[in-house]
This record gives sequence, structure tokens and C-alpha cells, in this order.
Amino acid sequence: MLLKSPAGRENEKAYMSAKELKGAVIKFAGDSGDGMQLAGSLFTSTTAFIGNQIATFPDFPSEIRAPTGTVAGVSGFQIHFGSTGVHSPGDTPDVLVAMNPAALKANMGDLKPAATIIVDIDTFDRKNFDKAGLEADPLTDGSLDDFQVIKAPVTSMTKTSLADMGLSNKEMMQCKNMFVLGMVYWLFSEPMEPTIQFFERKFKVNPVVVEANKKVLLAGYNFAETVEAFTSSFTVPPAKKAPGMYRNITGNQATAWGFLAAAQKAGRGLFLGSYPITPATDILQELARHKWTGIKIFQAEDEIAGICSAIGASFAGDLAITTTSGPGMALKTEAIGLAVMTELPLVVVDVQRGGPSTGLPTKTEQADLMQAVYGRNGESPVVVLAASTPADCFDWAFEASRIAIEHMTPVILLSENYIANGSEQWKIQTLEELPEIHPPLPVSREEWSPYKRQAETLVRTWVTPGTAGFEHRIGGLEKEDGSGNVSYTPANHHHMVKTRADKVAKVADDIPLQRYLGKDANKLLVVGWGGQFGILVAAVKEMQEEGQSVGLVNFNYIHPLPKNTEEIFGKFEKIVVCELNNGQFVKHLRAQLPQFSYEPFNKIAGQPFRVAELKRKFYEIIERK
Amino acid sequence: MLLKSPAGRENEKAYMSAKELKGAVIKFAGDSGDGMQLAGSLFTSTTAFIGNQIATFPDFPSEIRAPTGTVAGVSGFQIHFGSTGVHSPGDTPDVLVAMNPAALKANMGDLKPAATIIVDIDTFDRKNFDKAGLEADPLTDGSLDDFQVIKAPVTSMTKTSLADMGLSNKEMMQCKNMFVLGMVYWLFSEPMEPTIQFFERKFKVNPVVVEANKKVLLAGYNFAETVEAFTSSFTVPPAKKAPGMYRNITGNQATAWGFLAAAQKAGRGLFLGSYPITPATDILQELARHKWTGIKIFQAEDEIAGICSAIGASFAGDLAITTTSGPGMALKTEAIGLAVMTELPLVVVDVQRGGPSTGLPTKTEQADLMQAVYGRNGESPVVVLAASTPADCFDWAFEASRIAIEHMTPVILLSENYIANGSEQWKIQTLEELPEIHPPLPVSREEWSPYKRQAETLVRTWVTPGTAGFEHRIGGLEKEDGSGNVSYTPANHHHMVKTRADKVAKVADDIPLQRYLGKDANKLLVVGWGGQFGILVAAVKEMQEEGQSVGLVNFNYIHPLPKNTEEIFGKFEKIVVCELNNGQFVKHLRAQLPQFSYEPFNKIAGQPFRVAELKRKFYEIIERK
Amino acid sequence: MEEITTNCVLTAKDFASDQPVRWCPGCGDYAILKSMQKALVELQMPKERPVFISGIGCSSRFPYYMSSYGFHTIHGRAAAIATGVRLANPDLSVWIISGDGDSLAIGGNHLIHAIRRNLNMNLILFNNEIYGLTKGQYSPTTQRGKVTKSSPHGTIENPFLLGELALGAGSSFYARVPDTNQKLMTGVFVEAEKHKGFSLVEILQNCVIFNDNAHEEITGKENKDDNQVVLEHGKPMIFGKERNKGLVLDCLQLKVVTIGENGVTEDDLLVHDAETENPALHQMLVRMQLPHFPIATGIIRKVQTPAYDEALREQISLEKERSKFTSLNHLFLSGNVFEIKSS
Amino acid sequence: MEEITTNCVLTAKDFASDQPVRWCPGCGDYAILKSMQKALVELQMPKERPVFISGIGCSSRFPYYMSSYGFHTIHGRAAAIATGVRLANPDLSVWIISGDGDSLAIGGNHLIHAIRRNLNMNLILFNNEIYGLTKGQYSPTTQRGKVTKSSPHGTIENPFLLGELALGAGSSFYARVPDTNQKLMTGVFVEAEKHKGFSLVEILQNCVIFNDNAHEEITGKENKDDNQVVLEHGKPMIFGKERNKGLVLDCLQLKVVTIGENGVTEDDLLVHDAETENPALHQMLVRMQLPHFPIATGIIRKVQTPAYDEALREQISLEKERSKFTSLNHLFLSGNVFEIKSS
Ligand SMILES: Cc1ncc(C[n+]2csc(CCOP(=O)(O)OP(=O)(O)O)c2C)c(N)n1
Ligand SMILES: Cc1ncc(C[n+]2csc(CCOP(=O)(O)OP(=O)(O)O)c2C)c(N)n1
Ligand code: SF4
Ligand code: SF4
Ligand SMILES: [Mg+2]
Ligand SMILES: [Mg+2]
Repeated sequence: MLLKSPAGRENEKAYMSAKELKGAVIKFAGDSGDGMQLAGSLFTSTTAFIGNQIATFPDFPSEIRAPTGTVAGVSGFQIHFGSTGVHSPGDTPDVLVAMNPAALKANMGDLKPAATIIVDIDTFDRKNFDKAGLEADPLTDGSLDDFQVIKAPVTSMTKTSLADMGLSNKEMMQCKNMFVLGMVYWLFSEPMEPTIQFFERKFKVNPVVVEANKKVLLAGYNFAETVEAFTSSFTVPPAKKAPGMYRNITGNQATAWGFLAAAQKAGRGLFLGSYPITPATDILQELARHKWTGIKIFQAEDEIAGICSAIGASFAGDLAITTTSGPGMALKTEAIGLAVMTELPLVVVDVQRGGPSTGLPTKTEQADLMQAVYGRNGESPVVVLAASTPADCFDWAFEASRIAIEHMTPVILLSENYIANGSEQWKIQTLEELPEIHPPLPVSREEWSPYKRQAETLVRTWVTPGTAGFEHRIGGLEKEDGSGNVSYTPANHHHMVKTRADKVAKVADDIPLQRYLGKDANKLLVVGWGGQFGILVAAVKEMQEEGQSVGLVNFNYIHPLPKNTEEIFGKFEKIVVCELNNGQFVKHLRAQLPQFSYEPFNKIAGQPFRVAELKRKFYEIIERK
Repeated sequence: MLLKSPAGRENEKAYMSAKELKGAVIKFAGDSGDGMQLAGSLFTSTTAFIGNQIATFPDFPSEIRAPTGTVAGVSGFQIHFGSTGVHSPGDTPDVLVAMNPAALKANMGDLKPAATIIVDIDTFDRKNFDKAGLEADPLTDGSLDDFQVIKAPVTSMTKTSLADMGLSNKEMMQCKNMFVLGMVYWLFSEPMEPTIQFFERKFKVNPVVVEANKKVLLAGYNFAETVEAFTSSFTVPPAKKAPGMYRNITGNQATAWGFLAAAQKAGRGLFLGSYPITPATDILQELARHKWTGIKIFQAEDEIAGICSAIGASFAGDLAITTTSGPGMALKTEAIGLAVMTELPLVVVDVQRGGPSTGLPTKTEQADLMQAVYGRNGESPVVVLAASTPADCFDWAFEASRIAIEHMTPVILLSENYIANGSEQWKIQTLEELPEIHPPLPVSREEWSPYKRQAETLVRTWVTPGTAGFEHRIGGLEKEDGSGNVSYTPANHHHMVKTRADKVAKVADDIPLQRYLGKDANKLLVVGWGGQFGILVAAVKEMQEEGQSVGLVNFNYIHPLPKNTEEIFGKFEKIVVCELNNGQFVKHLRAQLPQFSYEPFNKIAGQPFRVAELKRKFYEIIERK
Repeated sequence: MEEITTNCVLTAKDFASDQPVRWCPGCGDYAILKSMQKALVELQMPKERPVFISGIGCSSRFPYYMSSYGFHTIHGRAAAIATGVRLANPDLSVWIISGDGDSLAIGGNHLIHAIRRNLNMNLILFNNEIYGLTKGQYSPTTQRGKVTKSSPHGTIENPFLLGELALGAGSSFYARVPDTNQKLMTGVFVEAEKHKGFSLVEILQNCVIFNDNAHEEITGKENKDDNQVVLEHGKPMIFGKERNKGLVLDCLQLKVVTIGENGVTEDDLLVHDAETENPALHQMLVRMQLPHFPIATGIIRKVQTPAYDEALREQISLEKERSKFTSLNHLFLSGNVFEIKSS
Repeated sequence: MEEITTNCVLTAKDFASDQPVRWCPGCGDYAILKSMQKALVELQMPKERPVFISGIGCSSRFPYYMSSYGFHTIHGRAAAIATGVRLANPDLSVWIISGDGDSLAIGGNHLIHAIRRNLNMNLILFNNEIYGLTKGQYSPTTQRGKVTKSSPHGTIENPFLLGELALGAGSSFYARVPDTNQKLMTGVFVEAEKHKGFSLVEILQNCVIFNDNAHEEITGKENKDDNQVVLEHGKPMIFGKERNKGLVLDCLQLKVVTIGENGVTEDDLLVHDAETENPALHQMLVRMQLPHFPIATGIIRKVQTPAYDEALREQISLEKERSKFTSLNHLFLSGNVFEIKSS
């Protein structure tokens, strides 16, 4: 086995005995207190830094500190990195790090055949088997025969390597995660420098902590190398990417930044009215850090006050947003109707989680689509968009803001736990690269009235209080078109219902045509929407490589649909609609484009699709007569 | 002209010079203060009393006392009565009573050709033309040339007939409505006795008022007869009805009574948690009058507390209901999800009004259907029903309660302003005639667990706090099937989402097959739902009489659909779906039965369909190639 | 967009919109509308600055009748919506218009939180002790036992005492005014607008149709002097037709005394201090009930506590100064960033 | 359905469910759970009578850990749901379990209305001055200026003082207990259940993870005697390590005095009267703040006012007696009814 100095990777081109992989999936799993999220994030930064494509998926229990040693308490962080084809955090790990028997139990069903499993052997005792609900020791009962199991004495080695530093037991245990991280770095021939720099930055005031973490990290790295436990190590060459500046970003952070950018490009203040709820809270918390941009953050007393304050801010001229998840969304529906009637710009972000009711607050799902499209009293059309990857949350937050302002309408932006907490590399967009957003303003006082519309788009103007000479009143009662006065006239009501619907429909004139994969395919069209994009791409690409005539279209514009949707659908013999719900987008498509026949494929397990199960389904459909 | 003594009708068979009609439509219209609702109700009682079929539709402004003399302030009451074929309050009045120019203006566009118009000529002056926004006097400018206009000095005659009674001007003016009522009684050869008895009952303590009203009523009757203004009078013979006891009832009253009956047949207490909102408030108010039944009425601080208190009462074992309209419905969606997850019985009544947002609070619409079916976060299936006539609101409230209890599910019952405030004759159902309702109870403690299900129906049991030995906890987090413990297991979640959906789908096994009109027809199937039933029947029957191959199916079971729906749809060449919205049931049908092609016909004017516009549409579809 | 400046002097009529007023004849709301128009003139408000934000109810139609900016929102949410308006634009004069149902039933939570946060805006609460618009159901301020459309056998609820609830939530400005005293009302409106913080003005408003004379004992010509003590900061608490009655403190209880009897002189009376931080006496004043006490009207409490909107603005300015970021590009390009060069 | 009667004597353990308790080690919630189990034993409650109804939050997981009936509902709505339970079945013992976010943020309206209506049930409010479950955002009781996950630059909100808000809404029973005093807590729970009306118990609860030591000044071993006055009805208001400090009234202000200094004896101290209708002193007591005053704990107010559920039951009985209807058939066949005979 070759010596690979941690920092020496750039120079040394000699370690080619390490197998070169296109990519790999690692899962770190342990108790909530075991620091798996940190280990995962540090690995992510490193591999991003050396230029790999990445996609991550953290997965933690809903309790703050779930009982140690139990399966319910297992916290996991999965990362998929590679030089190409990284569209999702991956189905099946190549490497599992299990800090205790519960973590092993929770994950062993998901591994790739012949995967590598690193366990902390010190935790494998009867007490922990009981906590994990294991009858027998999985390391000895044969259930892991097909895997490569590395039994590392993580706990004791950590303690040993810190023996002379005068740390408490608790402090020492907090370094365990660095031991396994060191091992994994060795396994994938990754440099440790970025991580060591992180320690130095983060714990500047506490050199002992820097030292301790460094020691344990190196100990792990050296352990991997010395014990020759691994049959081989791997290397994943950097991805080919468009030149530019990159950073790692989560979906929620990207969403927050997209709004910051949009407000600036619209020349408006930014207002966020929100109430905390998992998994949307991070958007609020991220934006709260940036008061320096002038953003007005209002943590409201509930979701209703959150959206209502945003409607008020919109009336007063700010780009106004509100962020929430399913149960909070349910509470906002009445107010969304008010924004529809008053035709004010507003962006509502719903980071979806498992439902119904409180459901599975920390799990992912795509089951708020019908609520977004239809969940209001009366005829209450809004624009609905969905983000599809952690990084493109930036673009969709920006696009939602643009449409809201330029079309004077509420826009619902659907994100989902899976991409909101997941991360990937974002090619940084500077403000100069982003388009301007143009608020619709009146041309002159003479011709103006509050509900006078621009002829092609049916958009009214956005005149805000404080503007002399344009004083007017709006409200939730039906309006007379043009004047905006209250009107109970039957014909006007019919006209206004149609007009509001048309206005939203006309947004389709202002969005790009839908792109799709598989221009030459015609057998099976895979349809998806939102955040399952990456996994669907992976599945479809594999099938295409396997010679199948399969195409993929993944929607971000949910309502209205892009204008060429019908045309794309028309090219294929069969259409399968894949969603993490019991069949919602398929219903929406049947309502919008009833001329096609759709087959639903649904998963409702609080978890993303897997490439394998998708392919199995697609093959079944293709082969079915 | 023959003498028709008011009370003499029963005996005297001689007045056959009065034209015999199958039915007629009268509209009383005037200022909010003109007592049109009372005049209409009294006429209704009389004609019901003599055995006619009736259907009524009151229509008033949203202001408490709208400005007198304006079109916005016009309050109307329409009644359709007849011996047969009275399915709706009617399209086009045969007789219009207009107490002022605004009332005339508001209604003259709707009249049947050659209709009779009775105006209070005393109010036709420049001042009132201005208030009504009339340029010229419609009585003289030719716009009424095709009608039979009766110019009655209602105001002055009323004053004259009360001259010697020492009443104030205000008191005298309050009797004006009786003058026109008397005229209309004459016109339709109706007896005045029931009305006079009403005065005597109602104003027992105040004989002067009884006397005054009687005087004016007679004065009107005599005026009609003496002046020979009418070219003819009419008589509408009693309808052929099933023998039994009858009474006049509004939709809201019938809804309230249906719940009273259901609780009794289920052997449970009745609980209503509600917050006032037009047009649902009457249900609350009607039930509040019947504390003697033991009903627990809770007027909550808002709609959320309304439904939440009902969920609590349901958990504790009561038949629990909550009543509201669209905006309130929007606020209840989160809590409905909780009832879905905890599988508790609950009935949510939504008396629909014009939307979106505050919309047209006093107008009718059918635009909350999608919200009822889909408007919640996550996969949150519920049963949705819709009432179709004022009287059958009783049956649907009863049926909603039965399904909620026997299937342990929330049921949304959609009513609509049109039938909620409208009235018709109800063939009184005594408790003995109604079926028992069977709450699902456990058989024994041993085999029991909170989420254990009955195999065919998937229904869990309803064990309520206070029952020793069955202590258990429920909640909004995902449940493990059987035990009801909190579960985050992926497979369990998938299973539970499917199970909740199946449980609701299986309600279809427990409801009657859908009935439809036109067994021999196959050209065009008219599809409707809810409260436009009567008008659709009228239109389809007329077309059938005209020899067209048209059928009608009007749905009360919206979700799940009756099992034979597919079969019925399959019999027809074309299907048109008629709704008072922008196309919601049609979307629901496309989602549920995508194999058929549906043409939507929508009206969104805050008003019911008219037979004429329906027929026009149907002919167009039939004739279209 | 061209801007029109209004530099002519405005009169009350200039604040009336072109929409016909649709309240019932005799409704107490008319007087409030008039007083508001007068107050705006007194405040020399230009037409574009005041924004009236209402919920749903008879009272909430108010914005349609004013010629300035207005927003007739949804039931109970006016305070939340106004919060957004206030935060988005500090230059506006923000008036929330609401009823007892709107603000104390469905909107109760937003009310107490608005009071607590003390945003710089005004809430005029039309308290007719009934739901007017929905035709006469009882509200959270309806007197116990009252027969209404929804309580045919009398209510069984203890009503809120608005003043007490407001003080409990930390109110910085609370005033109570009968709809019959336009002069007092106009003055209170002016003071409310000048106050930096959340000014709550309760109007004892008469609904002629569904709860006529609910405040008659306080507002009636015959009763008003004896049954009402109009409080003025710095003035003794005197009332009565003959202005010979007054209030004194007896341990932890107020007491009504008569000047001239038992040696009581004006100097013995309590002097109203609306501006003291200690709410103890204010709480006693709002709690006074007929028949043993007069009802307290006027500005009962008016104290300086930090206003949320100002604090937010300060925090933003401070962060602008001390943040390490100077632009969004700067933020996006900060931290763990790496470059891929064209290869 | 067969019924099982529990006639054996229950112990605190019998009230523990089979579900593992999932709060963080060291969380104050454990003490509350234990005290509750003890209180139920003291109340000789059979297992099937108590119903625990919670909202959402760490605190709201409580029902899962009790072996009686329970309902873990949705965020903020526990009081509304409990209202339905209470009205549907008067024989149950109804306990609402909630947090400062659950009851004072999203659930604020239901809280003040439940207090106002005075339904006969108990609300145990776990006040840790933070949103625990969502990982550390500030709540309506978080101290001004505090840095939390959602206030990285410190909050700018004036917190609610729960006791003051509750009294403002007309509370009939309000107690405050630190999570460190299980004995006091158990006793207060017992009294809360016995009280006929809405009993609000505020627990000063410690969140070790997101707001550790928020109540340390009151609960810490060193401070608790000097910084806390434990009120008992009929007993003088004494506190301090040496039990030599006390409270007296000075005009409209409380004052801390030392027994033995300036001639002050125990007899000079205020004697706690939790049962007086006049809330003036109770309001002063709940308002006391460190450092000038100790924090008042124990049962601060406990008065009899009409309870909604009892009034409703009375109204129903009365209507049963005096209604002209005797059955639904009777109702349906009353008034304007007519018969169609078979022809
Ligand atoms: C969400 C919602 N719930 C209920 C209503 C019905 N509603 C309109 S106004 C009102 C009460 C009005 O009472 P108040 O606020 O006292 O105003 P007032 O009419 O007495 O001035 C109610 C219950 C509504 N419009 N929206
Ligand atoms: C409708 C809704 N909004 C928001 C949330 C998210 N949420 C759950 S608990 C909570 C706050 C919990 O704080 P608190 O009531 O103080 O309880 P603690 O966890 O501190 O005991 C929030 C905001 C939710 N579950 N549902
Ligand atoms: S109903 Fe009452 S509050 Fe409403 S406008 Fe009429 S009088 Fe005024
Ligand atoms: S987060 Fe805080 S309140 Fe929640 S369980 Fe942990 S310590 Fe307790
Ligand atoms: Mg009111
Ligand atoms: Mg808390």
C-alpha cells in the first residue's frame, strides 16, 4: 500500500493503485450526540473543495436528543460525490460508518452489495444490542457475510490518542467522529488540510480543542492505513465543471439568498413574515443573519400573522415572502385568497414534509401539491413553482419573486425536506449575472385606476401608500374591474373570476419552454416534479445507457404548465408520473391535459426515491404489453 | 270578474275563469326595510298550506341596512309554486312586485315575456330615479312595453286605509308589504286566512298591529279586484304528493334538524363548535334554540377553535360537528388533517358562498369543492358529500353523521347559499322512520388496540376517555397501524397513507348506487352536483319532453363517487358537467375517471343556473358535430 | 411615476371618499368617521400618508369611506397586516379599524401580540358588544346573560374587559371614548397618533339594530355626567352633573366621594397620571363598573416603552455598520468558496 | 363493551406509560412528569379519568408518557380541543399540557378565551422561554435582548408576563412553580384540579439545550430562597435564606423589608389572600421582578367565578324543563304543518 501524505495529493500522481471511481456514496450514522452531521459536512466540504460533484442528505430524528443507542435515535448524513453523474445523494451507500449497533441495524438493509462497513467495535455489546432491539450480534450472526466489515476500536483509540491532554471523558467522546472521518479520508484518498484549517478557524480561541481534533483525525487516518484493514482504497477524480466560483450550499440557504438577490434586482425592500416550523425554519434563521441587507424580519405569533404581515408589507411596496411547511401552509390558505383578490405580489414557500397533520416532521414528501394548487375557498388561482435541487432553490426563489412582482400575484414555491436540508455545489451567481425585475408601475395619473390592467398580461399596477394623488382602497370583497370598487354585479363577478384565472394562465407566456431529456426517445416518458429530479435523472440516464427509449421531464413550473408540455407528452407512447405522494401531480395533469393517459408511480415512505426501484418500475412498464 | 271570498276557496268550485296554471314564479322586491322577506314567507306558507309544491330563494344585500332606494339595497324573495315540476325557485318571474324604481331596475331583465309587474307608483319620482341610477322613467320610456304593468298607489293607499288608527308614519309604512301581498293573493286566487291567523298569533299582545295588517292586506286584495287592473287572475291547483305530514323548511334549518336526529339515532350527545359566518350562521342559531335536546353549543372565538372543540368532543364520544362557509373552511384545514390522522368522526358543514376571499358573502356559488376534496397538507383523504335541495339537507346531515361515525372519518358536507336560505316542503320524517347509526365499539379488551381495524371497512374503534381498561393516547404524528404508537418507519407510513385512502374509498361499499334520470337516453349526459339539482332537473325534463335523448345525474356523494358512476357515464355519447364555479367537479372527475371526456359548463355570477341558459347550452352540444 | 403633492390646506370633507356610506341610519359608526376626518385635519395629514387597515365587520367598512389609502382585509387579521405595512414603510400613519368581534374574537391573538410588541400604530376598536355584520350574535364583550341571536337563552360567558386585557398584555396607550362625544374622540385620535407606540382606542359604539342602547347608561344625555369620569392627565378625577363627585384611593380600592361632604375637597381627589409606568391605578380605573363607580373615559394610560418598529430599524442600521459583508456578491463569495478554472 | 374497574390503590408508577421518555437528559420536563404522577395518586384518580391534551412542542409529548387517556394534538390548539372534551364529558379530569410557544404564540387566543370562559380544566404551561422542539427560536416569553437561533442580534420584543396577561383576561386560578420544586408542584397540581374553573399553572422550566439556566436566578440552590417568595393563602409573605425578609404595601407599590430592621415585625407583613376577588394585589405580586423584588411562586390567585361548562349544563337542564318540546318528533311536527291524505 502506498503512502499518501494528507496534503501531498496535488503533487503526487503516483497513487494509482487506488481504484479510480466515478463516484461513491458514504453514509455516516450514529447517535444524535455522535457528531455525524459535522463529520458529514466536513467530508462534503473537502470533496467539494477538490472539485467533485456532490449531493448530500442529512436525516435525523425528530427528538432533540433521542434516547442514545436506539434505532429511533439514529442520526445520519449521506453524501454522494463523484466526477460525473451525481444527481442525488445516492440510493445505496458504498461505505457505511456505524457508530453503534443501532446505526448498523438502521442502515444495513440499504447497502450496495459488497459495501464497506466501518463499525465502532467498542460499542458492540449486549447492552447496546438490547437498546437497538437486536437479538444477536450482527457482526457474528452471519448477516454481514457479504460485506467488508472493518471493526475499528473507535472509542478506545480516541481515548488513547487523547490520553495525555487532560480532557474530560465527555470532551474526548466528542472527538470520536474525527476518528472515523480520518479513516474515510484515507479510504478515499482525500486531503485532510481543509478539515484541519476548519478546526483552526472554528476553535481559534481554544487551541486545546484544535489539537485534540487534529490528533484524533490523524489517528483515524493512520489507523486505516496501518491496520491494512481495507482491501483497497479509492480515488474519485474531480468533476468536469463549467469554470467559475463554486460553494457548497443547502436548499434552504439557497432559497434565502435567492430572495435577497431578487429584492435587490427589483429595487425593493425585502420583508419576511414567518413562524418557525421544521423543515422551513432555516430560511428564517439564515435571513435573520442578514439584517445588514436591510431585510425586515418579522417572527410572527403564528403562521397567519406571518403571511398577513407579508401581505401588509406587499401592499406597502416590499417584496414580501412567508416561509412554512405543510401544517403552517394549511393555516395560510385564507390569507392567500386575500392576496389573490387584491392581486398583490407575495411569495409563499412551503418546504414539504411528511403528512397528513403533524405527520413525519423531519421526513421528506411531495404531498402538498394539491393544497398549493387548489386549497383555498372560491376560485383562487395562484402560480405554483417547485425547486428541484439544493442549489437551484436559489433560482426558483428568484423566479418566484420575479413572477410575483411582474404578474402581481401570489406565487407558491414548493421545496421539500430532501433538497432543503441537502446540499450540493452551487455555481455562484453574482448580482450582475441576474436579470432585472420590473415592478408594474402606472404610466400617468390620468389614465390610471387601481384595477386597470396591462392588456396582454392582465396585470394591474402596484401603487403603494404614501404616493400622493393615487390614494385608493383595496380589499377582499369582489372588485369591479378597472375601478377596483366593491361590486356585487353578477356579470362582473364572472368576468373577474375568469380574469384572475387568465392572468395566472398568461404567466405561461413569460416562462421558458419545458426542457426534457431524451429527444430521440419515444417509448416511455418519465414525468417528475420538484426535488426528485436528481434521482430521476440518474435512473433515466442509466436506462438510456442500457439502450432504452426513455425520456424524462421534471417540472418546476407546476401551474401554469409550460406551453410545450402537450407537445412533449405527445411524443411518447407511455407516461409514468413519479412522486413522493399518493398521486397528486398525476391528478393535476389529468385535470390540465386530460387527453393523455398517465400511470402513477408513488412512494410515500418519508424517503426519496431510489434509482433501483425506479428502474424496476420503468422496465416493468416498458415490458408490459 | 267573479267574486272570490278569501276563505271560500275550498268550497267554491266556480271560479274557473281564473286561468289554471301548472305553476308560477313571483318575485317580491324592494328596499331592505320594505318587508319583502316577510311578504314572501307568508305567501310561501299559504301556498304550501293549500298543497302546492314550492321552492323559494331569498336574495338580500350584504349590508345590514343598505342605502334606501339604491340598486345595491334591493332585497328580494322569489317563490316558485305549482302542482308539479317545481324543482327550483324558477328562472324568470311571471309576476314582479317592485316597491320602488331600484327594485324594478334590478329585476326587469329577468322577467318572463309578458310578465305582470306590480309597482308602487308613489315611489316613481325623480329622486328615486336618481338613487336607482335611472336616466328616465322606465314606466314611460317604453322599456316595459311588452309587459303588463300594474301601477298601484301602494304607499298612499296604505296610508289611507290606516288613516283613522292613530299610527305613526313609520308604523304605517311597515304595512305596505301587506298591500302588495293582498294584491298577489287576489291574482293567484289564494286564501288570506292563514296570513290573518299568522297576524293574530304573532302580534297577540298588540291588537292594533293585527288590525292594521289585516286592513292593509284586505285593502290590497280589494284594490286588485276593484280596479280590474289585471287582465286575468290565475289559480294553481294543489300538487299531487305522497301522503304524509309536510312543513316548509329552509336548507339551514333542515341541516340543523338532521344532526339532531342523527345524534339521537346514534345514541350519542350532539356537540356543535362554530363561529358565525354568512350564510352558515343560521344552523348555529337554529341549534342554539334547542338546548332542550341536550345539545352542547359552543360559539367559539374563531373557526379554528370551533373545529378543534368539535374534535375534542368527538374524542370524548359526542357526535361532533362544525359549521362554516368558505373563508372559515380555509381556517379549518389544519385541524381536519388532525381528525384524518386520529381517525375520529367529525362533520364539517361548508355552506358555500361566492369567493375567493371575502368575495360575495351573500351570493351563491359551488367553488369550495376542490378545497373540500384536496385542501389539506399531506395525503389527507376525507369523505365529501353535497346536499341538493333545502329539504334534503336533512338527509345529508344525517348521512354525513352516519358515515362519520360508522367509518371513523371526517366528512365534509357541502351546502350552498342557494339551498341553505331557500325553502321547500319537507315531508316530515319521524325518528322511527330513520335508520339506526352504529358507533364502532370494541368487542373485548383482549383483542383490542387503538388502531386495530375492522377487516372489510378498515374502521378502527371509538373508545372514549373514561372507559376503564382501554386507556390510550392518540395524536397527529404518524401512527403505527394496530398499536397506534408513534412510528417513523418508512414502510408503516406508506401502509398508513394507503390505508387511510382505502378506508375512505371503501365508503363506496356502504352507499347506494347513483340514481339518474333518462334510462333510455344516450346522447348527452348532464352532470351536476349539490344544490343546482332542481334547476338541472327542470332543464333536462323539458328537453326530454321536447324529445331529446338527454340524461341527468346529480351527485351527492362527491368523494368517494358511487360505484356505478363509471357505468352511467359509459352509456352516453357526451358528458357536460354543469357547476357554479370555474370547473372543479370536472377536474375531480378527470382525476377519478380519466377514461371519459367531459365538457365543462360553468357559471360564476353568484347566482343559480337558469333553465333557459342550460337548455341553450345543451342544445348547442347536441347539435355540435 | 409622476407624484402629485397636495399642498393646499385640507378640510374634513377632503378625507371623505366618493363611496356612499352604507351603515344603518343612526349607527354610532358615523360619529367615528367624522371625528377621524377632523383629527386628520388637526394633524395636518396629507391625504397620501394615512393608511386605514380593517378586518371584517360593519366597522371594518370604514376604509372605503376615507379618501386616503385603505385596505379592507380579512376577519381578525388587520393588526397583523398593519404590522407588515408599518415595518415596510415607517413614514405612513397607520390606523387599524376593527370591531369587538374582529379584534377580540378571531383576532384576539394578533391584538395582544401587537400590544406587546408596541408597534407604532393606532387601533380604533368599535365596541358595540355584538357581531353587527353577521346580524346579531354575541361577542366576547357582550354582557353576561344577554339574549342575542346565538344566545336565545342568554349568554353564559364572562366578557373581556378590553382595558384590563390590554394592560395585561403590556399596553402603552389605552383610551376609552363613547361614540357620543365627538370632541373627546377627535382629541384622543390626535394623541393616539402622536404617541410613539401602539395606541389602543376603545370606542363605546352603539349598534342601533342588534344591540341598541348597550352603552345607554354611560352615554345617555341623562346619565352621561354621573356615570362617566372623563380622565385628563394632571387633572383631578372629578365627575357628576354638578361636578361634585370624585375618586379617592382607599387601600387597594377606589372610592367615590362627594366634594363638600365629610370635609372632602377637590384637593383630596386622585389626580390622573396617565404617564406613570406603574399600571396599578390604571388597572383599577379600567375596572370601574356601574352602578358603584362611574366608567372611566379619556386617555387612561400613555407611557413610553420601546417600539418594535423603531428597534428593528435601529438593529438594521447597526448591522449595516458592523456587518462584515458589504454586498450580496461579497456574501455569496465569502467562506468556503473555490474556483474552477477553464481547463 | 365490557368495562374494567380499577379498584386497587394506584402508585405514581402506574401512571407511567410503556413508551420510552424522549426528552433530553437534564430537561426540566422530567420533574413535571413525576409531580403529575404523584398528584394523580394524591387525588386518588382512577386511570381512566384524567385526560391529557397537549399541543406541539417538547412539552407536548407529555401525554405519551402517561398511562391514562391522552391526545397529542396540533400546535396551539390544545385549549380549544380540551374545551370540547370538557363539554362533552363532565366526569373527566381534563389537563392541558402546553409550552410558552404553544400557548402564548400560536395558541394565545385560545388561552385568553379559555381563561375568560373559565371552563373547569387545568392548563400546565411549561415556560422555558424558548421554542425547544424546533431547536431554539425565541418565544413570546423570551427575555428582551436574548440571542437565539432566530434572533442572532438579540430579540427586540417585550415579553409577555404570563401572570399579568392571565389576570387581564380574568383568570380565576393562577399559580407559578419552578421545575426544581417538585413538592410545591405536586401540591399546586392537586389544588388546580380541585379548583372549579380554569386553573393555569405556569412552570418555570429549564431547557438544558437551548435556553439553559434561564430561570437559574430563581431556581439555583444559592438563589432560590432569596429570590423567591413562596406564597401561601393566609400566610405572611416571608422569604429569604434566613426567612427574615418580607413584603409590605407602600401606597400602590410593594416594598421589600427586613424583619428586625427599622422595627419591622412579622405582623407588619402582607398576608397572602389568594381568594380575594380584587385582583389589585395579585397583579402587583405577579409583576414583581428581580433584582428589586423576589419572584412570587405558589398559588397567587384562586377565586370563584362562574364556570362555563357548569353554566351550560344548568342551561341545558333548565331548557329541558321549560321547553315546549318534548321530543324531536314533537319539534318536527310543530308549527305550520299540514297533512296530505292519500287520495
Ligand atoms: C374567517 C371569517 N369568519 C367569520 C366571518 C363572518 N364575520 C364577519 S364580521 C363578523 C363579526 C363582526 O363583529 P364585529 O367585529 O364586532 O364588527 P361589527 O359588525 O359589530 O362592527 C363575523 C363573525 C368572516 N367574514 N370571516
Ligand atoms: C402549525 C404549526 N406551526 C409550527 C409548528 C412548529 N413548532 C412545533 S413546536 C413549536 C414551538 C414549541 O415551543 P414551546 O411551545 O415553547 O414548546 P417547547 O418545545 O419549548 O416545550 C413550533 C414552532 C408546528 N408543529 N405546527
Ligand atoms: S348593524 Fe349595527 S353596527 Fe352594523 S351598521 Fe347597522 S347599526 Fe351599525
Ligand atoms: S430541547 Fe429543551 S425543552 Fe426540549 S427536551 Fe431538550 S431540554 Fe427539554
Ligand atoms: Mg361588534
Ligand atoms: Mg418553550
